[in-house]
Amino acid sequence: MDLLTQPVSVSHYLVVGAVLFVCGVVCMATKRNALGVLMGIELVLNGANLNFVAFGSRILRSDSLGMDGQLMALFVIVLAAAEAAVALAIALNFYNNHASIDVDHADDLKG
Amino acid sequence: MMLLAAIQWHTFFFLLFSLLTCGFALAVVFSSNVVRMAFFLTISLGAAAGLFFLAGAEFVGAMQFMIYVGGTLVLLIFGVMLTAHERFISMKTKAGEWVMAAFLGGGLFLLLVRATLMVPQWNAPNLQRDQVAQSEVHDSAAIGAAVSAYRADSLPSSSAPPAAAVPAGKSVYLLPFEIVSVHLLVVLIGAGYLARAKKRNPGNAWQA
Amino acid sequence: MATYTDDPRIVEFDVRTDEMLVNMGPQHPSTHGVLRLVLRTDGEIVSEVQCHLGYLHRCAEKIGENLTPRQWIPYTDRMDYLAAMNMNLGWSLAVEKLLKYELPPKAKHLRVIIAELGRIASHLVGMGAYGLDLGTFSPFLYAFREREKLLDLFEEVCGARLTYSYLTPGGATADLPQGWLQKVEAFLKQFEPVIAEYHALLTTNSIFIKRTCGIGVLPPEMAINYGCTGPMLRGSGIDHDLRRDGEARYTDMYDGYAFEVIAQKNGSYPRDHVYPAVPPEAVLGDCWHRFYVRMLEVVQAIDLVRQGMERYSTTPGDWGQPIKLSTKLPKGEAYLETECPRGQMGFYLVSDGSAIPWRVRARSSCFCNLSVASELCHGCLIADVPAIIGSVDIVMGEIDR
Amino acid sequence: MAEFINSRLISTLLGWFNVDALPADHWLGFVLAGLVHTVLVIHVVAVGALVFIWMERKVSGRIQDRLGPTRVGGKFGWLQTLADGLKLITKEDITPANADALLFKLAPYVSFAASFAGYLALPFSDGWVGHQVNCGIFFIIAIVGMEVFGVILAGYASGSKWSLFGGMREAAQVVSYEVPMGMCVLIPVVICGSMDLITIGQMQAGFFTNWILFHDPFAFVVFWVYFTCATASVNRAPFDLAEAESELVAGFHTEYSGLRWSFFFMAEYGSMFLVSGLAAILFFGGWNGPIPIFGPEILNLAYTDAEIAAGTFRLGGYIANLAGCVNFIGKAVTGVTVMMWIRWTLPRLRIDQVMTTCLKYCVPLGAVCFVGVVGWQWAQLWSPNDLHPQQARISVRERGLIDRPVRTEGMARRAEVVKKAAWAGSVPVQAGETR
Repeated sequence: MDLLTQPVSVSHYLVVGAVLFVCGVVCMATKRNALGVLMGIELVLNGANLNFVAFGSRILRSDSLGMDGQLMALFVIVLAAAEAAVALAIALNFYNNHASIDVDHADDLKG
Repeated sequence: MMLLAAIQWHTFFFLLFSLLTCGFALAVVFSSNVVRMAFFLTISLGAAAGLFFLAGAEFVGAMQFMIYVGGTLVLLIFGVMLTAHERFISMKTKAGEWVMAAFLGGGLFLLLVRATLMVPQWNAPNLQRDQVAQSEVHDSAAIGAAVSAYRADSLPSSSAPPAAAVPAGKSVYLLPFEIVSVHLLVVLIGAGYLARAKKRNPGNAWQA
Repeated sequence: MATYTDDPRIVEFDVRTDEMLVNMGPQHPSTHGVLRLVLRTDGEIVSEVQCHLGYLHRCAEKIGENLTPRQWIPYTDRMDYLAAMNMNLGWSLAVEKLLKYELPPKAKHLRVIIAELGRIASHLVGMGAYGLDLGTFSPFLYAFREREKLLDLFEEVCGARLTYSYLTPGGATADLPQGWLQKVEAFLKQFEPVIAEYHALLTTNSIFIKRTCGIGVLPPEMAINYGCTGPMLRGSGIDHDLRRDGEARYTDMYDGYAFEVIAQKNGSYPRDHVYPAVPPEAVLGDCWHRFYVRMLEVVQAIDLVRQGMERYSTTPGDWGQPIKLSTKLPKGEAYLETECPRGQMGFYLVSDGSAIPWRVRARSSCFCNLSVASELCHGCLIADVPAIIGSVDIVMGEIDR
Repeated sequence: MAEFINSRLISTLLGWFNVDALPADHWLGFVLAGLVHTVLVIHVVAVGALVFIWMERKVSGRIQDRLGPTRVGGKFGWLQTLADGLKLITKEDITPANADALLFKLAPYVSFAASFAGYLALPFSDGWVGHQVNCGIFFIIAIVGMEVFGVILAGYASGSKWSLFGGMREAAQVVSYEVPMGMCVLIPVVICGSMDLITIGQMQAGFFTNWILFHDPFAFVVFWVYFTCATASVNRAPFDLAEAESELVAGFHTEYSGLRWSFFFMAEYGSMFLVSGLAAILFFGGWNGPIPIFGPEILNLAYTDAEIAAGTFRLGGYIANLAGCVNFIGKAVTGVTVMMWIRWTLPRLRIDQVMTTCLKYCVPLGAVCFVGVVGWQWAQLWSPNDLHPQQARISVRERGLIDRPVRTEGMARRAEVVKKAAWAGSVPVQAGETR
């Protein structure tokens, strides 16, 4: 019950961010589907985002990063969208050319 | 009743949303069906938006909904459907890879959590958070201002004399914002170009 | 977005996807009964359409070889059940041709009235259902509202609302009831302004125009090659109508009637009434033109009914007693095509001298019209398939028989 | 904040029953208020859907020259939807063999939850809102876009090709229409200088001339663009391609039956009301009537700014808010009715035409209007909003950046920026002086 009666601190957010980050990394490492890898990247970015927001929050910390945290988070979200668009385009192109989205098959440049 | 009265509702909702976020993030990792993965990712990111709301970053939370959940993930699901061959929907991971990933992930997680807990200021909750003015926390106009003209949070408080204000043009996010916008535009055009299948002509094999 | 291609194999798609075989029907809201279409699609683009028929096959022709011609009349009702009167007429005329039976003149006028009213009733369904195919529900009910009145009139004549069995070899089963013509006149008077509503809701509606203009273009040569008839053929600009160009036994009925074949000749439709203008996007032979021809034929049919009523009431004589059930058919064969609402419906019978025909055959108009559908749907979008099939205006009862 | 049921009100009520031990900010009050709000908002969606489905049947009946339901529940068939609902509940809940069972079962709830969550930030009257989100309008637009998820999942998980077509169409359509819709809602935001829906509503208090619809010709045009995009984004005819019954049998909900199917319907009607309500707030003054009966001009019953700031409860103000709520619902229902009218009149567009409408017409129109409105603001051209300016509510609340003088100072945010900067003594004040 201690958990419920204590106010939230920055590290609470950081731990959640760490979970997301690690999930993303594991996802990237284990998935063979290109889109699964893409989802892992999204998770990683979101874990980082959570940290930015937590550091920038006035509620969690009185000496917070201020606006910078939120603005960084915004940039991350926008860039994640851009990244997803490009990655998806690459995946589709790969699918068109190889009739597969298994990243293990993407070995054209292997000597 | 006493117990209920002692509950920090903010913490309660934080725990609720963080459980959703982490739980579905784990579900993404352990699911092998790519459509389900996308769905779990949606819930995970949606709950993360809830965490943003709880941290007072309402604009970021709404942005997360709009761009991440409503845009990026729909795009992702689109991609899943376009490549939705039965054999690609469920792709199993080998046991050895799982073991590797477990080591890697576990180690990374321990490292991160250790680093998190090492800084005492981060562990201390902000006990004065009720004193934080509503306008200071929940105001999305400040973000707009920070992007275009000035940093509301860097302004001196009203009691102090306005001595060292932010010099004009510095620490303002107009230029990065412009760069990001142009970048986004370029990326979208590029993505559209990349995803476009080349002309298929069964008559000319070399062209196909 | 590229919607139309000459050869769908050479297309620059936005994103390449896999081909998919989709079954449209036999239980599908817009295949007008139990037609089954197998679509080969690439995303939304249809590269091939195959029609599968026979879900409503009831051996009507075989049954006709076991019944006397008058007994077979109810079976003709169930062919094109939306224009049963015209089916009755076609069969009756074919039988009369074999019998070399001379009709009293009054019977001919009666048949014109009935057949043209049947045409209106049929085109009303065609029009309403076409709206339904394009996703608007209200015109369907507006069409049925008027059709109901027409069916009331038919009910008064023969007691049935859908399968009339009214026109028979020899004339009709009964004379028109007293005061019926006045009721028809009242209906026509009320109905004429309603047509403008249909034009507003469909013909000139900009979304309707967008959905139908340039879609499913049927070139005149192709229409002839595939044996398309009726509004299909005339929608492609071919000036051909059996009521004018048919066999003497049939055109006899329309002798002296003033009507102009509804087809675009020299770039314009007949101007005997005020019709909405052809939109600039429309291409001759597209869905819009087929629909337009039907709408114009309704107006034409109103004129013909009026003329028929005038002649009927002034012509003395008998309304045409039906032939005896046991009438022996002379040895030989007869074939006759009539202009039914959906095209040229032909009936063929061979007799070995008994009262029961040795062979009965029906040439279905919709069957030939539908055969061109896969050609029209080549490279269109999925949403265009109902638009094209709807513009063919098929009745499965007639195709499968 | 003069909320519909707030903890103060509950404490006051409890006080009448001699339960006076509760302080004004007791947690029980908050929990009760939260529950009451949730139940109320759920009812807006669920009961609203019941009413709207009945209304749709009546409206379509009248449009099509028939009566619609007449019998169930005595007159007018007003219980018809309830009867239908009972039938749907008792129907067998079928999951096709090919379906992805988990996603198939979840999809309707995802759709419904998204539609329902939008009501969290939709104010029904001055201050009557589930949670006053500072970027409320942004939040609602984001949430409305979430509804597409349920549809895509349903389309995919059904294991039917028709459903898949429906899901893909919906995905493409909704994602595209979010762009012009976002542009359209930006215009009231620019005019009011706030993304808070309550602030936007308050800025339009007074006579109907204060509505943003009448701000300038561009704003007038943009409302129609917004309405088109809103119709498209909630999948109503002529943009109901995802469930086009003549092409795709029933689109994404082909395989659904019973209660799950009805959840899709509730989501659809919920979203319709949501976007109509948004239109009412953004362009038609929200809860502020064409004639301010309860405003200071006539009855002077509505809460004043000071009262709102202090959070006092006054019966007159409460009644004014109640009337505002009725007014708002009336406007939103009008919007829904117009959508029904359109649905029963027009044929359906084709998918490429829907995309063309979005990309070739709505987006450029929205962009041009956006520039036009900004220009109009900048040039301070005459606007009907100047006829009866509402002095008391013209200011931007909260931030203490009051006295936005009646249309003399361009955008409110601009004024605010200049003011704050000037007060900070750093950013050159010339930006303000040029005006």
